[in-house]
Amino acid sequence: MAREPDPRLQASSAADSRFDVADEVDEAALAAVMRYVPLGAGVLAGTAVALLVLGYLLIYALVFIPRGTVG
Amino acid sequence: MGECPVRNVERLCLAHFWVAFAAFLVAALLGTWQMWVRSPLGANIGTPSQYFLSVTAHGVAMAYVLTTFFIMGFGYFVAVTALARPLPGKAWAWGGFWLAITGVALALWAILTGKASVLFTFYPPLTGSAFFYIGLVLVVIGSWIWCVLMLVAMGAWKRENPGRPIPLAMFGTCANAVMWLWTTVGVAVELLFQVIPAALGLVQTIDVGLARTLFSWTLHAIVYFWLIPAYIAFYTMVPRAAGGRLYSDTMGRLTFILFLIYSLPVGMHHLLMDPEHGNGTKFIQVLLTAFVSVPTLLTIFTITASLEIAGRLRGGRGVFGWIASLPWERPMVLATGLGFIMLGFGGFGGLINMGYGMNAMVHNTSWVTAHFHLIFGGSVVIMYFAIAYEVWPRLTGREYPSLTPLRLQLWLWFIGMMVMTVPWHWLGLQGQWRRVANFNYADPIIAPWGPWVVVSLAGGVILLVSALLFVGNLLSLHRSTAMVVARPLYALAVHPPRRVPAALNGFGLWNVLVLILMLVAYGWPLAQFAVEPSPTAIVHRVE
Amino acid sequence: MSERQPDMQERRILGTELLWSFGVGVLIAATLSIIVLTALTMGINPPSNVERADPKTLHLSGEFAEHNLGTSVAADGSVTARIIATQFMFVPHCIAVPEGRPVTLRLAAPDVIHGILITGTNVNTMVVPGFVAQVHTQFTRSGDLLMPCHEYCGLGHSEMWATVQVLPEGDFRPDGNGRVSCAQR
Amino acid sequence: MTDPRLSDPHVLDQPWRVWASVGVLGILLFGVLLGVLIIPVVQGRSAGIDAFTAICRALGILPGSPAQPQPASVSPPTPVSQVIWTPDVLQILARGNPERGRAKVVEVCVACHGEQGISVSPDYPNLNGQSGAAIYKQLHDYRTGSRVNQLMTDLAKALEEPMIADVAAYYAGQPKRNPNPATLGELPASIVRLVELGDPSRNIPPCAACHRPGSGGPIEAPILSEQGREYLAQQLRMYASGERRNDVYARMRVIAARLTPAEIDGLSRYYNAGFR
Repeated sequence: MAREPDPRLQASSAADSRFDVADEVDEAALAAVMRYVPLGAGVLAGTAVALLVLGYLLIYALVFIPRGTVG
Repeated sequence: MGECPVRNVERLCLAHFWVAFAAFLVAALLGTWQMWVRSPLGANIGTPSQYFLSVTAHGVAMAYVLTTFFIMGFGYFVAVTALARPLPGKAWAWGGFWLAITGVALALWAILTGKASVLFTFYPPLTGSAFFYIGLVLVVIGSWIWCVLMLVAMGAWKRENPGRPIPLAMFGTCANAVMWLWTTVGVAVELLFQVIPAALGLVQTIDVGLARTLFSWTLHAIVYFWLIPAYIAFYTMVPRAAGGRLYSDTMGRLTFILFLIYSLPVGMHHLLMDPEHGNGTKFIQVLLTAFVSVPTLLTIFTITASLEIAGRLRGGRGVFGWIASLPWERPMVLATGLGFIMLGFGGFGGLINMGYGMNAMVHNTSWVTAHFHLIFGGSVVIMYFAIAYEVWPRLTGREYPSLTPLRLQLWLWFIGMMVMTVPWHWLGLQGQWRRVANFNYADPIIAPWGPWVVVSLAGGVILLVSALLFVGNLLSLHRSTAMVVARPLYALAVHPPRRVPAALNGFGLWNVLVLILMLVAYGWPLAQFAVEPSPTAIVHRVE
Repeated sequence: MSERQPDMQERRILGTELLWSFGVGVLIAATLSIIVLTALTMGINPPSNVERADPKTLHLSGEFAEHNLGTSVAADGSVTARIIATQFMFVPHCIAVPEGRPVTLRLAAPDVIHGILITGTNVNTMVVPGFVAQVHTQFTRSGDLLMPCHEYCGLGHSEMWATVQVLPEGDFRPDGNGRVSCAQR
Repeated sequence: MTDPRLSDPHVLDQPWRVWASVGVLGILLFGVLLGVLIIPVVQGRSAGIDAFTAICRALGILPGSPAQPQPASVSPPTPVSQVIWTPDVLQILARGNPERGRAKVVEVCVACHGEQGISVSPDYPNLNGQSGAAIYKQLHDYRTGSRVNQLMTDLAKALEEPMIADVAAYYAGQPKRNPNPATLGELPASIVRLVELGDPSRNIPPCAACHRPGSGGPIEAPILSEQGREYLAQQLRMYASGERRNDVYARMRVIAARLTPAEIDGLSRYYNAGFR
């Protein structure tokens, strides 16, 4: 379970109001991580969504249209 | 600090959650029974009246009771913990709760006595007992009280904190409340002016085209009313549970606003195959439906980025290294991963459903059943589980002895849902149609469906086991002794918002845009029934 | 961290979100473009026909009179099948249609909401009392297909289905007054 | 660094208001343009339909699809029953007065149908506890010749509409003699299954789906419990042969033709025993 938040962090952390409770994320580590961040998410989410739309287009052309017109 | 006001709404939230999960358990049982009866194993078991009574009860419990009570309970919890102030008008909250309970009792009595086997999406001119409809109206009125309380709490907080951005969790809850007030207009008009007068015998006929169009107004936006609590969890709980930060707070606000705008004018894509509307109005619906996928696609990117932050902070390397290093042992993180997979499959099903002419390939087949079981039954309900697991210790002051049964329950729900719904996609393309009490497996076209129906039955059984385990997990918490260590709940953004434009802190502008969208999308389709009313049909009473 | 750097990082975050939104826009455009393309070139629409017909007097009407139901070939060669969807039966029970020729199905319900789909084809429509449902299609494969009622219409809903016989071009022969009925197999 | 102008949320708002409105309304306009103008007109041109008609069809002002010609149909009506269930007919039925009905029953109907609706011979149906709408429809069909019976045709012609409602209300009020029959014992399970589940393979819906009161089935479907066994079997045979043809859209003719004689006999005994 989370140890008592380090008072030193309390000062420099982004949470400066009583609604944002401080967390154990170290700002320096966060800044380092933020140099890479959306790359992994972009590739993962991007391929997933692109696959979905590709699947949609394939089903439209290869399953829907051959079954005959509708209108 | 942020947690102390919880005592203020502890009993209120638990009451709502227990009603929701009790209805959920009964409905899960009925769902599995239906899967058995319609499979080759259950041939000639049960009669059509029993089957359609069960389908009505399964629909009402899952779509109206589980959802409305969970959302209200979760809303009260967020209003108190996110705003760190006691709930204004708590007596009204209990009033709304008991009003909704009476509504559920009325509807349940009508269903169980077989006087309301018209399914949860009512098919006028089939008309059930007036108690059924009046019961559902009371549930809706109870939820309206919740909406007002959420907006009052937001208003009070904004007066106390001028110029400050509302905490994201509360912003999402209020967006949901505003959207729900818009949403219920359609079904309220249909019930109060068409169906209830017919059920009471005041009128003998009903304009079916108008009734279906009014119901479609509610039919789609209601699924976003169910879905938004899961997205509140994605944005405000998952980043902290994974040990990271929320990638962008602005995207969270934009997502809830886009849901408010685009979920309302698209209801008529449920009527793509209806004869009472022209192709033009249907194409506008398809185009707007394409844009209702934008908030979901934004969320997938933003939450995956937030998880990437957490994964890399825990030492994940390379493009995908952060996935393995995420704390999958925590229920909220596991539920999000499984939920996103089901959201992917369910979203794919939805893409095909909205394909304008392509809807003809899948309308009212098991493909559609697979779509909404995967999205609502899958990703939304698994997040309901995760939210319940996160919120229960704060409400009961006790900690789980171990997280293993929680993870097992989430895995079982995911596996059961996939095993049940993947065959349905295949069966739907073969033409398996919906709401069938017993199939004629001797028919050469239906015979090959048999084995697949048995496979989906197996999925149904796994889901039932998971549902029982879920309620067991919550009950075990009430008995466990360990006191909870106050853990903060809501995530921090990488850049917590200091000043936010008024447009991202309130709903004035967006209500105007919703009004314009509704006028264009639903204006003519509804006005045509005033210009030239469709010939009415005789009421067929189900008692 | 100095105050200036976070603003630059915040703008970079919004930049990535905008890039993602642009990608989403491209995907949505792809999704809609195939719909618009096939609508313009092949006339693919969802079946719509805002034609009012009073369900209470449907059995007294001319078009949906009992003897006029089933498939009929008009003088100009156009094939139209008229079907009644009523509580718990399609009339006629078996509908003969040609393969590879445009066919129009016209359905009406005198009592409650029904709906049809023909397995393996794109024929699908709701049959709403008060309107005549109409589907224009072309059958691409011959054989016996199943046409169930796919919308809940009462306790007999599960037993409500009809057969559609897609006859190869040679076997689809209208009789004297242009009617075609199912081959008894 | 923070510019005071930026700190006021309303000033920050300006771009949001503009961009949001432009974006949302732009998409909406694009949708309307495509859906109601471009697609219908282009589809109409390839199907020989002028632009105005195509747009009206796309909006649902005119029937038909913008992409297909509308089939014409001209054929004479050949109704098998003139009964139309309109609100005023239902109103008349609802206002049926059993006392006035009893007076007419004693004067005319009692000879064959008995005062409590128990018929004197197997050829005449029992009417006790029968639904008002069912009685109304059969009497109306006798009057219009949709159903023929040498006795009933003249009698029905003599009854005015309100009187039909009174007679129907009277007989509907007569109690069932054996409301909950003891055992199903001697009835074969196949018959009970036919009533409750129908037979999907032969496309036969469950009898209960229409004939059980409160099933949400057709309004004119008669209540069969305690009906004469011989009368029921005879009517099913007449439907199967087509001799009786006042069932709208031939539903009973089609079902009766699919029943085997054993099933006709079994069903008649099931309902004669008083089951619902």
